[in-house]
Amino acid sequence: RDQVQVAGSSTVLPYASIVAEAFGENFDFPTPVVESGGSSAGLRRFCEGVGENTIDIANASRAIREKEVAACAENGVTDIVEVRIGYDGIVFASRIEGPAYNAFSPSDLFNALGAKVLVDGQLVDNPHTKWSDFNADLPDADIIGFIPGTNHGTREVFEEKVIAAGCEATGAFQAMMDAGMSEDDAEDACLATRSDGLSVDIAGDYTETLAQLSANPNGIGVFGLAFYENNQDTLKVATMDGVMPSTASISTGEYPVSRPLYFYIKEAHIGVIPGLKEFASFFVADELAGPDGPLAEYGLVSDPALAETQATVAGAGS
Amino acid sequence: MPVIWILTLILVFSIIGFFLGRARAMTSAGGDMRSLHSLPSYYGYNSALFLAVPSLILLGLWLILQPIYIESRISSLLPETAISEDTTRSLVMSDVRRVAEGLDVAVDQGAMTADEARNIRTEFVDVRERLGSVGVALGSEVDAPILNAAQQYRELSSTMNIVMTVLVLALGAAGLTFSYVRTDKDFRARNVVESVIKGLLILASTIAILTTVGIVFSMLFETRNFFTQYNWVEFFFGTVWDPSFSGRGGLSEFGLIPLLWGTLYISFIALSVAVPIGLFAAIYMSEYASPRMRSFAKPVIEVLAGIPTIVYGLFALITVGPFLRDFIAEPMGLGSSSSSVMTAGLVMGIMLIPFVSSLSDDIINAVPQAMRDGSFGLGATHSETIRQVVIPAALPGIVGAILLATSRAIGETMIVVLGAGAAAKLDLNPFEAMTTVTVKIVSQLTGDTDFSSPETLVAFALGLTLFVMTLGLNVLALYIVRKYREQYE
Amino acid sequence: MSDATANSTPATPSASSLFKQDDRVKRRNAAEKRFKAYGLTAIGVGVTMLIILVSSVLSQGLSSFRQTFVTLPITVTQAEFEAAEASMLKTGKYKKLIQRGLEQRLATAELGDVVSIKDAMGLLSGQAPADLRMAALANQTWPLRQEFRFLANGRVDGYFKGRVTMEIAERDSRISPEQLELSQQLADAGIMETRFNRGFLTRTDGSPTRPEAAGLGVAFLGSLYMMMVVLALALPIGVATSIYLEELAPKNRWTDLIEVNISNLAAVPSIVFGILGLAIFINFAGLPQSAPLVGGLVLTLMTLPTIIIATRASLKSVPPSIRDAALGLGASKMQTVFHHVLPLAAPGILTGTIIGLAQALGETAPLLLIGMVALVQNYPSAPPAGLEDPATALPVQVYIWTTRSDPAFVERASGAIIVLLAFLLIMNIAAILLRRRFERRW
Amino acid sequence: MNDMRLTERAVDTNQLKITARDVQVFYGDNHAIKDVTVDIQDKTVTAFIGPSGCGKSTFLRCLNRMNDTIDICRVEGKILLDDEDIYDKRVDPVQLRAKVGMVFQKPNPFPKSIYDNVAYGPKIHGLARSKTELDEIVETSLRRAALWDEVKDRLTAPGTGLSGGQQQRLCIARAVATSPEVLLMDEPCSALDPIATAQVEELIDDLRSRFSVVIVTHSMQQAARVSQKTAFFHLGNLVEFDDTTKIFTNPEDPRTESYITGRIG
Amino acid sequence: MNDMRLTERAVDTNQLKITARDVQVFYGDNHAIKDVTVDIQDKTVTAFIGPSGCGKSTFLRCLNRMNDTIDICRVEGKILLDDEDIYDKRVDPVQLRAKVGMVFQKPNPFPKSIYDNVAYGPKIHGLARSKTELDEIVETSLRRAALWDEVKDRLTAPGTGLSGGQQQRLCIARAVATSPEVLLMDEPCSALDPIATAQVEELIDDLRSRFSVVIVTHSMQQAARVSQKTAFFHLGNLVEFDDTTKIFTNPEDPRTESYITGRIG
Ligand SMILES: Nc1ncnc2c1ncn2[C@@H]1O[C@H](COP(=O)(O)OP(=O)(O)OP(=O)(O)O)[C@@H](O)[C@H]1O
Ligand SMILES: Nc1ncnc2c1ncn2[C@@H]1O[C@H](COP(=O)(O)OP(=O)(O)OP(=O)(O)O)[C@@H](O)[C@H]1O
Ligand SMILES: [Mg+2]
Ligand SMILES: [Mg+2]
Ligand SMILES: O=P([O-])([O-])[O-]
Repeated sequence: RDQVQVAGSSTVLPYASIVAEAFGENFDFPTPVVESGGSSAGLRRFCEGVGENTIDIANASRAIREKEVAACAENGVTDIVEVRIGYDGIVFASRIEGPAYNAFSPSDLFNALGAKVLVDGQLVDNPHTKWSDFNADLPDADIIGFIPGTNHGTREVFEEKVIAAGCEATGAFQAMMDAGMSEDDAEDACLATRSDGLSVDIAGDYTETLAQLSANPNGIGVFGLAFYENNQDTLKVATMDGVMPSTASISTGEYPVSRPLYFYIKEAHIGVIPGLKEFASFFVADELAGPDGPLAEYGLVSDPALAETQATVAGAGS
Repeated sequence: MPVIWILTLILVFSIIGFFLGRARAMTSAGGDMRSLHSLPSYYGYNSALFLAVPSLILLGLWLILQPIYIESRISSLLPETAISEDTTRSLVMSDVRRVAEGLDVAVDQGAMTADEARNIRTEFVDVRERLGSVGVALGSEVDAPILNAAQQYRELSSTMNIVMTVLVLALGAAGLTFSYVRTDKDFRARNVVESVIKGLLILASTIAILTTVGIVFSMLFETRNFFTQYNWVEFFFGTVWDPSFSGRGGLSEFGLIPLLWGTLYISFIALSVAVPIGLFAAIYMSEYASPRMRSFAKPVIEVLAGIPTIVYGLFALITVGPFLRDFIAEPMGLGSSSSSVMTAGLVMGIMLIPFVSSLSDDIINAVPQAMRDGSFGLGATHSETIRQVVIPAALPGIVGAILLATSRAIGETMIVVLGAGAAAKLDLNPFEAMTTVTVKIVSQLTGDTDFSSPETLVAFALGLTLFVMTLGLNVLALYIVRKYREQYE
Repeated sequence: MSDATANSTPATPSASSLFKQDDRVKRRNAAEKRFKAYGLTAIGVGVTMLIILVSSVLSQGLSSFRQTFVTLPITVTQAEFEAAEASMLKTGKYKKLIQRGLEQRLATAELGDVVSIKDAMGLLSGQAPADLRMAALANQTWPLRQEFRFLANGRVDGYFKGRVTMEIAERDSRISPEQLELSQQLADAGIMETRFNRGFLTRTDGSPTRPEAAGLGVAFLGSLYMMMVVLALALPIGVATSIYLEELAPKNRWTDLIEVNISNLAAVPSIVFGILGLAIFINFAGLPQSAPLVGGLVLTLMTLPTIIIATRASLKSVPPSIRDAALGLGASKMQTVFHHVLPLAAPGILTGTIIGLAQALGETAPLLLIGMVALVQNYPSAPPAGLEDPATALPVQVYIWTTRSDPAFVERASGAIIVLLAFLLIMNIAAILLRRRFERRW
Repeated sequence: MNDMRLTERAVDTNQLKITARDVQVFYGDNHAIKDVTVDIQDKTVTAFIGPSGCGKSTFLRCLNRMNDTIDICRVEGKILLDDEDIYDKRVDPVQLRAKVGMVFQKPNPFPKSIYDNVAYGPKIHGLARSKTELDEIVETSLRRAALWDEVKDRLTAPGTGLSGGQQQRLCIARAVATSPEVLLMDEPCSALDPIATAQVEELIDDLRSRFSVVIVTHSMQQAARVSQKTAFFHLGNLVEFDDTTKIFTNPEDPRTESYITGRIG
Repeated sequence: MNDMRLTERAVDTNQLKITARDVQVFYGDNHAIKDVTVDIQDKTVTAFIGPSGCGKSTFLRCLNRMNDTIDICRVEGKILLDDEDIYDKRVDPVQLRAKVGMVFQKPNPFPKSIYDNVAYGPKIHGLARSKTELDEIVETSLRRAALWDEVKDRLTAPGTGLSGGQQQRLCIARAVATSPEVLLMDEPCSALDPIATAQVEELIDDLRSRFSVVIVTHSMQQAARVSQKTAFFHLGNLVEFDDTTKIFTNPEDPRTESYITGRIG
């Protein structure tokens, strides 16, 4: 096999594709083959072993987990180089002609989508059907939210940074603890989303969320920042705690909902698969991953610590 | 000699063998083929087969075994030092292979002489650069043991290649000679050729069996793993499907019932659309339509089977879903979900129409005209004839077509995801979102879960369950067909 | 059908006129009419649905066969070429060369001050420098001086196709109304034009930032290779299996088991075939990932049940008297099957093949697991070697494009579906013609 | 058609059931029936005889429009049943065929049980008010076709599993069960043994008391035994049509004579 | 089977072609042939007669193993062709059927052209060295089956578009074309007119000079005319088997007598 093979996160996919394309245009190596399929599936393939018919790089929209490292090791994939390429912002957007969902706080989203919420100091099964039921500032429109399915890395961020935060902010978390739940159980209970059809899991991609919104103009959807930026003709974005999502506000940490993006290199393949190391270095080069590079232009929040990453990659495999 | 050449040679020799065999048979019969046991061409095929089959089998086996043998030989020659601690033997071997191939390419392109390729040393030549110049990219510098191994690799493969060529051709010649000697006017050439063909047919039918075995085995172990981690009673009888995912921890619930219900419900609606429409279309095309209309309508409807399911999915999501919600579900107070069982079922039904219509059309068309005549002659109308004579006679085929459509309905994911949503619910209301087993197989398999966690493994359990269930369905169908089959003539 | 009101004793001869229909006959005829109407309606429904689906695809996708281009004068000297090739980001250097050409052209058209030169460069596709580099590499005489036709940016292209409007541009951070303004003026000046887009059929897929450069070349080849594999394997194996099971095998529990088992295979979700293919062909047999060969093998396994079921059904429907006739003449089973039964069963076999191939051609899920849902930018070489090169497939391309964020890919995806359907039709025409030849009643 | 004059006059005395005038039948370019004019009387058995391939079956099939089902077949001329043109647009072939039943040359039982084969016609025409009545019709019909004793124990066995002659009788039973006004029988006894033949001939004679029967046969003896009128076809032409006794004792046309006297079978 | 002794002795003088011993045939539970023992001589026409459904066709189909194709059919006993057991495992039924040709009761032409129908057998058995030879075989066979004149202008027309009798003769031509050693004919003349019947009977007589012919017929006259030996079947039993003249003039068994004397047909 002559070309580098990459698989994994659908969030990282566009960036990896952009880099692969540029790599093919600028180097004599063949263009790497970049597959999608999700972070977990990518890492699973990555950990299948070493050798020509396994992939060289796994993209992930989350850090590799302990269990995965162990599984890798079991199959002989021991040396893994972790490369963080930047951050991805997660935004809440709705149809441009839909209700005026302009500003949310985690509490609002928790009140709208959580399974059990606090109403008049009582913990009850979520009774809200309209946004205005719990926040008079929000439009008097039916609640319907399209959130990433459990197969997406994005879901984890959504739960941690929005739902869990909202749970605490509304006091529901405290109420649960008071009701005698252990902390772990309370956390779990916080993260549960309502199951009466007003919170819809999207197992597919953001385009599916977009299509759902066009079928349900009242809905709000969870998107990646880059996706939103590409679809400003049909979508409008809401602020979170008053902060407008943008690469700038995310890189400063002002906008709360974001997550790091990674790729993992199989060190054993460096020196064996032609172009692997070159590709990895090229990926994190300033010309690409820097704040003015094409990745940032597409929507990647570039990593302030890029220089360290470059050094890690340069040192890999030797 | 390249394999393609060997294949060509075998082919050419087989053709020659064919004529030789035939000629010998004719001579042995004194030029009168009437005194031959079989038609002359069977003697030809006999010779050709005896030449081709053994040599092809040998070739195939050799091609599979040669790399394994060479790898093990070369790899045993590689010094331990050549394998650094962070790599493995197999990776080094792939490097060796690549260098060897690079040398081949270089020789082919004239960038190196054969001698040079055999004797170059890393000390004197930058092999990576030399190979890079002929377009073979290497991952790293080539060190001496690897180059050495690569050169031996080339050597060994070229000798093995020569041996293989000679052996394969010799075996072919032996086969030809054997069959040639046996060829005689009383030799039962047809029987031999036909048993070879029968052997091939049996071989072909084992593929389906092997596929099943493969599928069952690829799911069996994982399913067993799943059931060591999750209680089977809760799986089969649980009514809640709520897998957690690794990011969150917490307990998952894997109740099969809601998924099963969704599968049955959606398939049922899809079939209630596809079967009547497909069957009536088939009947119209084969019984009423003019040949011209039929030759137009049939392929046109078949296009429905070729439209990618994503198109149907988007059609369901964007057009059918909101339509049903706004004009049926909401006015009737049946909910306000745009994704619903009904949406997915209707759209899937459309996709399945050609499965029912085209296959049934062929079968109905094959019912002998005498059957229809018999019925017409008794004063039956065309529709009575169709319902009571033609359809029963075509029943096995029609059931087959419906089964095929059912199978597609059960196996479909895209339309369900976009049309019916992904929520596992147990509800009678057809305007509610539900989902199917297959969708969950896909989403658990591609999901953000650990490989050995029950969240992933449940996909295999679901797959196996589905497999067993559809098996039951098929047994039932076979039984029904057997019971009601009406064999004409 | 029993009818209480009907006469049990036959009417006396000539009591009733042929022209006058009695009630029962009227009812039966009405039933007949209804029955026929159902049939016609059924066909109508099928055809209408097809028209709706196809026309929506066409209306969305036809525009992908046209594309907006910008024609610029380009000069590349040998020194510039060598300098560009020596740098790391080579395309960046070529971009500068293009910018020089654009400035020149804007100046002659007196449009130089509408927007900044950076924004003006934004009208061009990111693909432009790469295209120029390819041309420069192919060129051997210096300096290179030529009018080049570059792809325009996807949003500009959308503007000419009506997808992007000034209001949208207002909101869109990636294009400004001024840029569209300039595009319009360039178009008026004949520098920018929308014309037939051959690249859509021949180019490889592009990255998500370049919808305008995305083409179906690799996907088309991949699908073609896979269909070659599927046709070469599934049809003969399927027919062989059916012949064995239906005509030669003894009828016993064992063959019943095989029969049930095959119909059951048809119900196996396609992704499971992907799992199987990954396990057998890639992990066990060591075939490469993302290869049309593996894809073809997996799709063969998936298509086989369909072909077998259709073939067996039509073999069954050949009247036994035909077999008796041949056997009675001393034909062997094999001869009977191949000379008489198979030709009579051919229409059904071809139908099964058509439907099976249609299914195989449109399938994505199993390809996901064997690595064919990917960005592949190198064309696979000619078969047989090319069967092992990485490639994608038409439905995969559709899938990939529908998941991309840029709305310009919606048009591409629909365009790909049109190509896929055309491919399917071409593939089927031979089968349909053959089927018509074999159709007969006895 | 000069030779027909006399016959026509002779026929007038009896009531006419079917009148065919200048009937032409074409299979594509093949002119299979040429200018046939014939009158079939009520309560009479008419026999069609003639060498194989002369068009007997074809003409018979015209009488209940069974030729409609053959694409390439074209029928011209006029055929009246009870003075109504059966090829008229307003005529429903279904109703016609209910009145004019048919037994085909090749036995074609439905792939159903013996019982269902016979019950099929009565069911679609609603001739039985109850199951017992239907059972009765089935039994009577099978008895009349001389098949009852052989099949009474296996009425649920498929009709296709019968012997050739049994299938033929089954088809006769099936046709009789619908009580048609005219029964067209294409060589109904070709596969029958003498005893069964005698029983079927008895049946025909019996039917004649109420209906009109047209029978195609190759056996001169049979024609002579059962029919009152005989038509002799040759190469698509109706050569002679007259009282059976007349045809067999004193044929007008030399062709008829030579066919009759070459009698063998 | 006492009544068979005499017959067997009489037969010994001539060369035996087929010897059947204690043959039993079952269709599922239906015992269709019971203990039949019969000897068929070479260069002889043997006629099988008996009432419809008595098992004539079934027994005939045993002689070239056509019953193999019916799933539910089970054959027991021994049948020897030229002293070789045809139900032996080593016997290739294909070769057997090439030697023992068959004309079926229901004409079953292939849905191919008339020419191809007849040429098929010679082709698969390699009986013709060239196209002209094949043409010759086809023409001779069609002539022998008395069909040539009727079809010579339309050899490429489909065989299924022929009249009933024509189809029957086509099937005869098809069987004759392969030059079998034994020809089994199941009611070959049932759909034929007297002239065609005569021609086929002539053909049978002609074949007898070289081959053995077994013919099933319902016509006593025909049996008497063409056969030298006659077997009378009744309810699956072989009641009597003897020289044709003996059977028709002086039958031993009362059942035979009553069947013969009830002669009609
Ligand atoms: N395929 C079959 N399945 C079941 N039973 C059968 C089958 N074929 C024949 N039989 C039965 O076997 C018996 C003998 O049938 P056979 O066809 O041999 O009669 P036959 O003497 O040829 O009669 P015919 O003169 O009417 O043709 C009959 O009772 C018949 O119903
Ligand atoms: N379906 C058909 N297509 C074409 N030609 C046909 C068709 N049916 C019959 N013929 C031709 O029409 C002519 C008359 O056929 P028909 O069946 O009426 O003969 P017939 O008198 O019934 O003969 P038989 O006594 O042999 O049954 C024949 O030449 C025959 O070949
Ligand atoms: Mg006829
Ligand atoms: Mg019989
Ligand atoms: O594909 P993911 O980035 O959502 O894992």
